Amino acid sequence: MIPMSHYLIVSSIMFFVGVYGFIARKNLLAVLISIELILNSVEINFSVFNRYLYPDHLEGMFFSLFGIAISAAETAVAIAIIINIYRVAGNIDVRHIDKLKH
Amino acid sequence: MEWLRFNDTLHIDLGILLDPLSVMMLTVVGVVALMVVVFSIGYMKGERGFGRYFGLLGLFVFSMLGLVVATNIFQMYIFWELVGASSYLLIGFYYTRPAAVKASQKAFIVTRFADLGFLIGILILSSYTGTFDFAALTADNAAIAVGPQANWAMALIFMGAAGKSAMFPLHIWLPDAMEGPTPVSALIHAATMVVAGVYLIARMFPVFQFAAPDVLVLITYVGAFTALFAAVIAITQTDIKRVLAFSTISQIAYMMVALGVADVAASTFHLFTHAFFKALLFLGAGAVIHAVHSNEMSRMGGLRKFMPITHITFLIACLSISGIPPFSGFFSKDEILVAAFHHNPVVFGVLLLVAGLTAFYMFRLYFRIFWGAHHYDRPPHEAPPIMTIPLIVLAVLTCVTGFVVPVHIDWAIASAGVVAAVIGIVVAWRFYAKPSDAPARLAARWAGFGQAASHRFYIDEAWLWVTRRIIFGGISRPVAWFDRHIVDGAMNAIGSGTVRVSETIEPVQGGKVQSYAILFVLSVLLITLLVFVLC
Amino acid sequence: MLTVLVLIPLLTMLALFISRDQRFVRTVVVAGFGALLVASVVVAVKFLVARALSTDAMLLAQDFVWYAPLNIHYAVGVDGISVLMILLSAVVALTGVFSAWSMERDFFVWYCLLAVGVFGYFISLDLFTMFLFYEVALIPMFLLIGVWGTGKKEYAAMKLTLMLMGGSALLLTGILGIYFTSGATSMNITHLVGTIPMAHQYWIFPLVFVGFGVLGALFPFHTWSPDGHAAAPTSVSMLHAGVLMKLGGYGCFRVAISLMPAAAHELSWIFLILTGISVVYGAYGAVVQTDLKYINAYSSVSHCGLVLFAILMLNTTAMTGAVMQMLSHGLMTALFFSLIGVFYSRTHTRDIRQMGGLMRVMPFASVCYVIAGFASLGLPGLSGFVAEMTIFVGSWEHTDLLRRILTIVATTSIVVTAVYILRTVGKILYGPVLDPGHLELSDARWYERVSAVVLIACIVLIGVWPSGVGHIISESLKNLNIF
Amino acid sequence: MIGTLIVFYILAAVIVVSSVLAVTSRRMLRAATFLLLVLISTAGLYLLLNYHFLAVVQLSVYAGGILILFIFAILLTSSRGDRTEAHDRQRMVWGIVTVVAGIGITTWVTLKHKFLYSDNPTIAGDQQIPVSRIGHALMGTDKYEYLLSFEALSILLLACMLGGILIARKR
Amino acid sequence: MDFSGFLMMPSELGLLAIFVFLLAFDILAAETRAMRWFRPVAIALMTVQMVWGFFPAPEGTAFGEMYVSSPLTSMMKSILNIGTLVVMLQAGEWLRRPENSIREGEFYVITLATLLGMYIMVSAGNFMMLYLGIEIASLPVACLAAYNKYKEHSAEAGAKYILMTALSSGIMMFGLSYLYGAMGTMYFSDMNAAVAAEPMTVLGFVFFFSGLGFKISLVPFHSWAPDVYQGAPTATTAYLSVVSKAAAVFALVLVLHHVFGALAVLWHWMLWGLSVLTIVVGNLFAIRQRDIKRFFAYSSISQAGYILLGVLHGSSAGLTATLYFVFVYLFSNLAAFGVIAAVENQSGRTDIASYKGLYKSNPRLALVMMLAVFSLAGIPPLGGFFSKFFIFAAAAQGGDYLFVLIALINTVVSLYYYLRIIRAMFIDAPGADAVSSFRTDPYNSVSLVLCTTGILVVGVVSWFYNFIAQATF
Repeated sequence: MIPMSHYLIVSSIMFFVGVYGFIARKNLLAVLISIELILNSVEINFSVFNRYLYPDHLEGMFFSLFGIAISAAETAVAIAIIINIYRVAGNIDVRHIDKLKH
Repeated sequence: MEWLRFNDTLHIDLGILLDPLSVMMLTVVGVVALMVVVFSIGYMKGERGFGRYFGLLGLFVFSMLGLVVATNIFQMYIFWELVGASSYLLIGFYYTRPAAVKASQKAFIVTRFADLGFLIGILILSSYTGTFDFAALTADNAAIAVGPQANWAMALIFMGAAGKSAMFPLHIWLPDAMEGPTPVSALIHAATMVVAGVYLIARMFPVFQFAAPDVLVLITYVGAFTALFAAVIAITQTDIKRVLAFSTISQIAYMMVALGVADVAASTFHLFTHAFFKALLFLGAGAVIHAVHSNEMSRMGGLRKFMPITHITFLIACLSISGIPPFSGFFSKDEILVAAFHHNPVVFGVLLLVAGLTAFYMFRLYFRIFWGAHHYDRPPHEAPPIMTIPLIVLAVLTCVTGFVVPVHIDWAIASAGVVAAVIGIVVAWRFYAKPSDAPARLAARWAGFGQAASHRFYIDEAWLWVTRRIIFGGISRPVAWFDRHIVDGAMNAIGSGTVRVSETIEPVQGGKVQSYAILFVLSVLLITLLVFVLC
Repeated sequence: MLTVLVLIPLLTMLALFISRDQRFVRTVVVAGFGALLVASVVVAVKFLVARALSTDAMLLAQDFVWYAPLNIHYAVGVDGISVLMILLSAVVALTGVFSAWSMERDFFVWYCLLAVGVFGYFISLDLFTMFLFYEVALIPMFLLIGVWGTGKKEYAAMKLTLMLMGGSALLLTGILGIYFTSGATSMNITHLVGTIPMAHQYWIFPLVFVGFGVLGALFPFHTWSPDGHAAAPTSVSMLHAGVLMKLGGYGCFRVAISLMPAAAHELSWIFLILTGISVVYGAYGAVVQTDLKYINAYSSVSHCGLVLFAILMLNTTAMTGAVMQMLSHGLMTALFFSLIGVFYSRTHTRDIRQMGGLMRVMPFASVCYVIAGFASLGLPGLSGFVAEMTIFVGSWEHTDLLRRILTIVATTSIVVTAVYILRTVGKILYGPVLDPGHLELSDARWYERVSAVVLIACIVLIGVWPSGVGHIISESLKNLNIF
Repeated sequence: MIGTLIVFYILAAVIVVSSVLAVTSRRMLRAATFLLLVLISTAGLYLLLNYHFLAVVQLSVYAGGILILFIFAILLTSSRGDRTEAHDRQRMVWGIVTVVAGIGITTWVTLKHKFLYSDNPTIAGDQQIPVSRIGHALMGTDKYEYLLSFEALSILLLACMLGGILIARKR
Repeated sequence: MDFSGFLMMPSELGLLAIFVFLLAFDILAAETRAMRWFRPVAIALMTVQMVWGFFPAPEGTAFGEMYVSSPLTSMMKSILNIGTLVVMLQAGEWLRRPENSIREGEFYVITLATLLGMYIMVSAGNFMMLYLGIEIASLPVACLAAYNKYKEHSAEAGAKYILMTALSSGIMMFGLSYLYGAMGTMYFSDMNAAVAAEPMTVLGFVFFFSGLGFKISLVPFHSWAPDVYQGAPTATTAYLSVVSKAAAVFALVLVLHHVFGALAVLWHWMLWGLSVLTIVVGNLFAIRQRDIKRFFAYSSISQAGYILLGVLHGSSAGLTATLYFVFVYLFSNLAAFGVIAAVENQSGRTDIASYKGLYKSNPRLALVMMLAVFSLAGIPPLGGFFSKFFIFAAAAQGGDYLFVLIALINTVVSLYYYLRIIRAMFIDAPGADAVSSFRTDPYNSVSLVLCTTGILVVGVVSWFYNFIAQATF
């Protein structure tokens, strides 16, 4: 018998660990990985709520499903852009993309 | 004719009021103005701005007549101001001369200052009587109660009169006003405009008498003091026009005293006679100046041979002003002395002294111009007829006007006055008719006093200090500084403060994505917390 | 009918867009503003005819629904006061054109826009359109000063615009407050009278009054004025000091006082003190200035302060005086600036210490300047006297000590005014010619003369026959029925 | 029942540890591997929740698709400097503050909230959802059916593909 | 199965058809002479779409309330159409440059795809649709931001945008999951019935709101905007600052009113604080900018604050005012960006200094810029004045005079920096490297004429306001 809150705590840890990664990592791809963690944690939330609280319909599950697809699209675009950065700037250090500030 | 309506009760009318007083003034103004205009044709010949001169003269006469016939106090104030302005323009006629410009400004500003009192006085008076009209104000049944308001109002109105009539301490503009062309001085600063103050008080006299007798006492003392004060200064002046100017101040003060001691008739009578002989004096002086091209006594002397007509007429005027019978001055002065005697012996004493002094300085003037040694490069010549005719006419008037009004002469007092005058004349004759060292010795003994008197007791300096130091240095400069640096500075500070804040927060937007992310996430959390806490 | 007054400058502006050469530009502008003057006179005549038949507060009124959901109408109408303001504006605008004879096309484009705003403002009855035109009148100022000005023009233009817009920020808040707290279903001034709850008047009145007061040079929000006037080109100074500053006084009266008389009664003492300070402070400030335009700007602070001062006295006499003072100051300050423009264009300085004896060199302009000076210091026979006296008599009608003292303080300004006017006249016109180069200078040209003569004629007209305007004003005030 | 519990805690532990490692590991490939572990464990959670279809999609899309993309990208962009990535201390502090605050708030909220069917996972359909139901829901046009979202998603994918090509292609 | 729901969405279908057609055109005609016709065709089709959008669309819901159509949504879509059309007109010249011509088609196609996403945002009846719409509207835009991919700035802008978008969409989705958890439904109508001020709902709402706030660039979710606006190609910046922002505002308005009406007390004060913050911070930053695109980023941030002011009170007047504001803002901002695009294409510069003396060299552009800037500053008789007035009127109607005063004082600050632009163009003397006189691209000219007309006419002619008013509620 697993309490629902345990799922939620796990997912929120995953979420904020992702946020931490976004904030602290240097490598753009590592930042992107952190975003994946964030999205993934949200999908867990949806599934859990759906299963535990509102099992009559499949809303949460479908949101998770679509969320997975969206995160895939997002990753694809992001990786394209990151590779483009690599091509233009020669590295993918997030700290180097700070030319726009004035 | 209603000119401007302020509210249901107060309105300015423009009208014509003819009564003995105004008719008398009209006569004076008309005659003197005519004489002056005629005289000026000769005097101003060939001057730059000949046309302008007569234009301004016309403006002045218009204003003066408007003043005289005013039916209400506000109309009088209107023309009062116009008179002041035309006086300003005429004094500043020689506008390229800095002294003339200064004098004109001084005249205008000093009288303006006095007029401020006049205006406030009018405001007080009108707000509490509900009318401007002289007829209503001076009517026997006028509901004017004695009270602080009335005292204030009338005192302030007297301040206006004192400004125009050059009473101490507002007299300072008049001597300087002599920078104007001499005929102008004759007209404005001797015969007509300067007596407007006297006229005003005469016009309002019932109000003074019933509502503010205290002010009359004030007028008496101010008048007496001014009379003495001006006479003393007149003794030491060397510029003939300034001597005349101080003499004018002194004589007007005489009239004021007469008003103060409640003898309107004497006052106006003296006004009437004074106008002619003083105009005559000025025009005579004008003729002299015209001849020798200088105002200084030291450049004159022995002119009686060169300018006989001027000499005679001038002498008549001097006798008249000194109060020697049968010239007009005798009668009018006597009236005043009598009134003063009955009112207050001290004042009478002062006036008697002034009468002596008057005779002394007038004859000092006379002797130094027409007698004594002379040394001219080119001999001066008599003025042309166009200038001498007015002199003659005025001299005749001076002789006869004393008899116009049948007066009862109190010979006791009259003889006292005459004796004082004769003493003055004799002393002057002793001192100045022939070369003598008496004046020098006297001057040495009274050095400090003489010095002070010749500097007009430093009143000018005091005023200058007030204007320069207080108005400019003490108020205007600080105000201007305050405006630029505090008020404007505050406005600018708001602007630059905003820019400063903008500079300070600039690093927040440093181009780092991760800083943005921190901001984003923490803000979201903070907002959530705030919403929890606040709602 | 009244809309014509807005359309004429608008069409002039459009015509300017297609005009190419200078001659054509001048023709268009003179024709346009001439037509405007004619139209204003026609409006005035029609108004007088209508006034004889009706005692409504506003005549020649027209009303079109504009934004129905917010009850915004395009509503126009005039009473005596606005008619006089319209006439004043038309005169000053036309003379301003003559004073700006050598300006290029673009200048006149903005100038026309300014006129659109001014006329629209004076004919508006609807708070919204009034505010709209108000701002339309303010904005062209930035370019007119910024592009064609002199000296610290950018700074001055920026400061002027921002301060005036700051005022209009307060104003708009106040206007919205008026509309929404009154519960009225109209923004028409005539319908809003007496509908604003007292509790709200307390905060709306200061907002509106200060909002308009900024333009009326209310102490301490007047500092845009010296810099702005000094930097502006001649005709802009004329129009700005002559007409635009009147927008402030007019607005204070039309909106702040007439819609919220109760709050005005309660709060007037604060603003009376401020305006009393303005009056004296401006005068003293002018005494030590050395730039002709600064002198005039401070003098405007003083004179316009007197306008607001009189308005706050809240009685018919003072109000009549206030309107007269607006007219008088408008004409006289326009005259001043036009003449300063004449001097400046010849001598290329406005520093009074560097000028002298100009009376000899430019007699016409100098005499006009003296006349303007006399008008300014309140010489009878010229408009200033009438206005000031009416104001003083009006304010003296109050018997409480504060107002009495303030009135006395205000009257002292006439002496100080005399001081600085005579000082200026003495320095620049009289005395010997300081700069030998100045001997060569020419007197005013014909277009400059036209401008001066017209203005002087108006000043003298009001000064000599004050009951003409006085009657119109006091009639209007009676019909408004607010005091 | 206790079995599921144990499995859950194992998965939870793996998820937490791997996520932390994924964002702290200095080497990108390792980070990617830990991400894979997280994703697989998440699939495990879905299985525990009886969302088999979701678990399969999770595995195939994430593990099979996205992660491969990541690995390609890492290999494409790897360089020497990448390996010795130093952490920015200030950033880390901020990050930790954020994390602690965030976890605190969310946990507090989840624990405080009174859920409708709190802690009652067995209600209604604690069983596998038939794929046909998912299919009908995906292609249906009624309420709780997702044809329109599906179409929208397809446009999203198409647009992202176009965009990706736009950016990534050589010219 | 019932596909009749598609009949409810003619504008989406039309747009989809254009999208598909242009995609096919782009693929088939790539690198042939037919590409010459691409721009005219795209613009013509978009014009048709725009006009088509004004015809009354069927009202009601479809796909089990997934999709909602009402006059209000049609109005919103029409506004978005106009914006997109103008952006497309302005983009042409830049896309024709040699380095871009090879990917000219993609720009239009992707733009249309994102527009479709915005349609979905506006017409969503379910949070899943809304979320999908937001993603469609933002992910491809990152590619547009990085469009000048060989320029470092553009690449950087793209990266920043995609990263921040991903973060914000993650946070938004997290919020949505909590909302779902609290209420058990994703449908607007059901949720509206279930919503209550519980911590979980509140947390979900705030997280969700931050996602929309990000798109509207509200402070403190704004920080991406200046960087991205500056780095992205001007056409993209214009699109982001106007169309994308407008769509997010519309979505926010609809969600707030249709879903979270019960939480009005809560979000009223939240929005109050945020919009004050947005206006003030936007203004303070804008004061010192040197790059005109970055400048307009801050300016549009502070404009966003004004937009929220209309949303704040939830009145119908406020809603109308918001829509109207956006409508006017669209013309004003796009006019400015049209000029920026023209100048940038000519000189390659975007610093404010390069605008010095523009009035001398290109008077028309300078005039358009002036109108745009004055309209943004709210100067009558331009549209911006009216829109600001209506916004303030809506706030005042709600009794919020304090806010009105704060906002108005901020308009004075904003006037200061807007006047800086005017000053540069009209007063300052042109520098040595000033922009020379040039002819503007005809398409761009059309867009500028359109925008100028909009600025001048929309305010003065009350028809527009009334038109919007009758569509709202």
